[in-house]
Amino acid sequence: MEALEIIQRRVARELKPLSLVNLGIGLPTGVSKFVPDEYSVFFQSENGIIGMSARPPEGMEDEDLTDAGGGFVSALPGAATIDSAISFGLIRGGHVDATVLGGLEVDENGQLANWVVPGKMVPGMGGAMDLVTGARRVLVGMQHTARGRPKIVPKCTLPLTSLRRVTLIITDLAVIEPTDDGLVLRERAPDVSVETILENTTAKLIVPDTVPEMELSIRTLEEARRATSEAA
Amino acid sequence: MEALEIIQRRVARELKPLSLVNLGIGLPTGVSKFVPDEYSVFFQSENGIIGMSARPPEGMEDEDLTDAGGGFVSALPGAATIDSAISFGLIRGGHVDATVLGGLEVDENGQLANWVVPGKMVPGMGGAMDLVTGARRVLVGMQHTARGRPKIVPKCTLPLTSLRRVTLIITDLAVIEPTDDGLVLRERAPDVSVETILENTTAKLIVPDTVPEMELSIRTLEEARRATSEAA
Amino acid sequence: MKEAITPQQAAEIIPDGAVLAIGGFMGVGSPHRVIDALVEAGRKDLTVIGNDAGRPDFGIGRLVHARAVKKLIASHIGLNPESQKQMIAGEMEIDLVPQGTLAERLRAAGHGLGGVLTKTAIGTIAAEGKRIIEIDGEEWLYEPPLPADFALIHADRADYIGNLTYQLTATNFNPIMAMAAKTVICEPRVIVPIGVIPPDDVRTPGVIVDHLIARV
Amino acid sequence: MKEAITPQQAAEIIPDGAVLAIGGFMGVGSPHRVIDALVEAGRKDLTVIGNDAGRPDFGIGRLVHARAVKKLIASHIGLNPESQKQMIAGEMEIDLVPQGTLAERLRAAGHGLGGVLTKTAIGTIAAEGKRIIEIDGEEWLYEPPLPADFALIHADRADYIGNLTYQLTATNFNPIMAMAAKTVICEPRVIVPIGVIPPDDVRTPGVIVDHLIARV
Repeated sequence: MEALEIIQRRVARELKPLSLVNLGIGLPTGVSKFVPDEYSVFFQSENGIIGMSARPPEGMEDEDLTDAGGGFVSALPGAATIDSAISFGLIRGGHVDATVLGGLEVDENGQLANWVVPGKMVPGMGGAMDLVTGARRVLVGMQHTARGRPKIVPKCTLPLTSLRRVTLIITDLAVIEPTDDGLVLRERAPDVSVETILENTTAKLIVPDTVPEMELSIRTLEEARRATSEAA
Repeated sequence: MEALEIIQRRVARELKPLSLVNLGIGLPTGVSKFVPDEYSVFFQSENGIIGMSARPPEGMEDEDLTDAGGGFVSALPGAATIDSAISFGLIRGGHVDATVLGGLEVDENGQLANWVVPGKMVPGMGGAMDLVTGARRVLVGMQHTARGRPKIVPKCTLPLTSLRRVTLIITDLAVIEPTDDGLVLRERAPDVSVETILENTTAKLIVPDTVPEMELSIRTLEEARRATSEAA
Repeated sequence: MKEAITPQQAAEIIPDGAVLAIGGFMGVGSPHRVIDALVEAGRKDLTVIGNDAGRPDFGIGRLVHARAVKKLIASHIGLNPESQKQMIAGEMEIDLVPQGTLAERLRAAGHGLGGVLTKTAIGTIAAEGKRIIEIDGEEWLYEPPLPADFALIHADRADYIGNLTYQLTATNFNPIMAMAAKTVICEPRVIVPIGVIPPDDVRTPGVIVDHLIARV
Repeated sequence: MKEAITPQQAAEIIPDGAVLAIGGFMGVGSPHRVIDALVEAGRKDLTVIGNDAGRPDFGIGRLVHARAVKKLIASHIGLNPESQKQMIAGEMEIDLVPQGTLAERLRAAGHGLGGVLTKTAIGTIAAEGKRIIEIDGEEWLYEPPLPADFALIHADRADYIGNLTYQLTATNFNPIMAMAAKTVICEPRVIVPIGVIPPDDVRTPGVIVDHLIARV
């Protein structure tokens, strides 16, 4: 399985049926492929829609219906349009159950940097700072390393997106949970050893006695309900 | 002419064609009777409508279309419904051109008291504090005296509605403009002498050499346009 | 996706002492059947946030009349003599808040903001004891967010996701309160199938609504 | 009641150096014909408030590309390399603001509020030099209102009063900016007779709209 698919499948298992979820542009957007329709997860796009769905068939696009990257999307039955003030009211006000975002770095405090590489790439924070600060659960989905360089580091060298500790870090190698005590290694990707994870991580990781392999199958609605209500 | 009609007719002459106007409950509401439809003044009711009009014929009332006192009203073509946050955003944000409010007292600072008589009558301020603080022009329309007791006083004895100086005081006896120098007597009601006004006012009034009689006729659209663009 | 419940079931969810934001303006756009159910269930010690005290037999006034309200946070109580009586007798605490400030305080709670900075009420008795924050030499009154345990709101149409539309002046505080409460209970005039309300007509997105009251 | 004007007439109203709030999100829901007219008229030294820098040939990006913008206040410029180039060369000042904060700062300006208290950006470089206000032991970042001289917005339908409706994600910042500017210029897709838009469909009341752009 490709790295991307591992991350997206594992993130998808975190999403709760009937919840409101914001997916960042890029890798996070692809998570929706692994979320069955019957979950009735409401995907918010911060540019102003709840109930966003996939790109429509060619010729059926609407220039007024796009995601936060400007790409064409469609709306599910029961979708709702909102303006930018309400969209971010939902985000800051704790109404968004989960956000999935990419990362440039995450550190031992569980703090995320994902919006700027000073002097090189200055895209701006867009909605990321509001999302990381306000969403109930912040899921970082990213490659474990970038061109061989570890992205889970002792201390972020890039400017932070928020002081808030993220909820979970999901990579192609591992699932890591930031806690009061530090980063805890919760799961490893199929056929990936704890040693490999440690070699590719400069941050200190707390390694429990057993580190199970990630489950990557898509849960049935009933399984998803049970699993996510335990987690919440 | 009755006191009420004098006040309402004179207030109506202050209203600018095409402007957004909020009328308080009671005397102020009646001002609209003297504002020709062709002015296209937009009446806001702070409970959530712009483009409010008179009570509909019996049997055509709608329980969801009321003014701020809970009375049935109708909506003109082009009316707009708004929620309470936008309604008061318009008021505080300076988008309301004029508000007409009743008064219990106005003093030499041009400050208004109109929402509470401690220990006796505690209705609450409703939207009055926002209106007096935020509307571009604040027109106080009230009887000059209450049971013979002057209401235009040196210093309000009742709790203020706002620190803001009102724009104009219009009574059944006079038009008085609060200025940096104090209260200036601008006009007197038909057949009312300056002496009568002074006798019924405990506040110090600045009396110019000439104090013309109020005009109470209803202006044509063209006259209203000219007069109110000069005033603004 | 949301099973409609009865007003009685809604009243059972709400404990004595709860903080309720109740929509409506002089009872217009209030959730009357839920209010009646609370009265019938004998709820007490409630803190009620609403625009006004309604009338003794209508809107929030029904709760006041039933002595279910310990504290009322509102902008106006003038048309309900019972409220004034209970206030003067010290039986009900009343916190009077300017209407625009009330709307923004509720909105701040629902939108994750730290409070409201307004000119309204500065220098009046309604600002006594409250914090003034100076910004570039200008004074602003700080008013804190006003969250509720439950929002009890009225709507015109709902679908079974909970998407809501409002009609005319029955809109008022309802959409703002829907954002400001942990649990949102809505009494719509009708419930329509999912997909019937166009996305641009939705004023309150259904994901934040917890319970719908079934039609009579 | 409002005579529709051409984009060229709109551009004539707007002087060099003006502060413009321009609606749209990656150009979706932007007033493209007014933007083009500003470029053709050779406007310069503009301060532009908008969600993003669009793309070089689309939305706000067209103004950036024409070097009409002295300062850009936006949340995102990543899809317009020209913006990054001009910023790094020191030719255009860029003030990056979190998207939710941008929306609330515009709203505060339009709604008569003294600013915004948010948790967003606290402790990051986006909060450097900014005021922190402590409330009950909690820290909030203070962000000032963001008013504009002109709002240049897009709408779906307008009537001749200026009442506006928006469609789907073309809504975004448009209704918020309409409240935040001294002069509001709207480019609707169509203009319909007064009375055609139901009161509950209006998202921006016409009284605050100053000019409508006529159809092509």
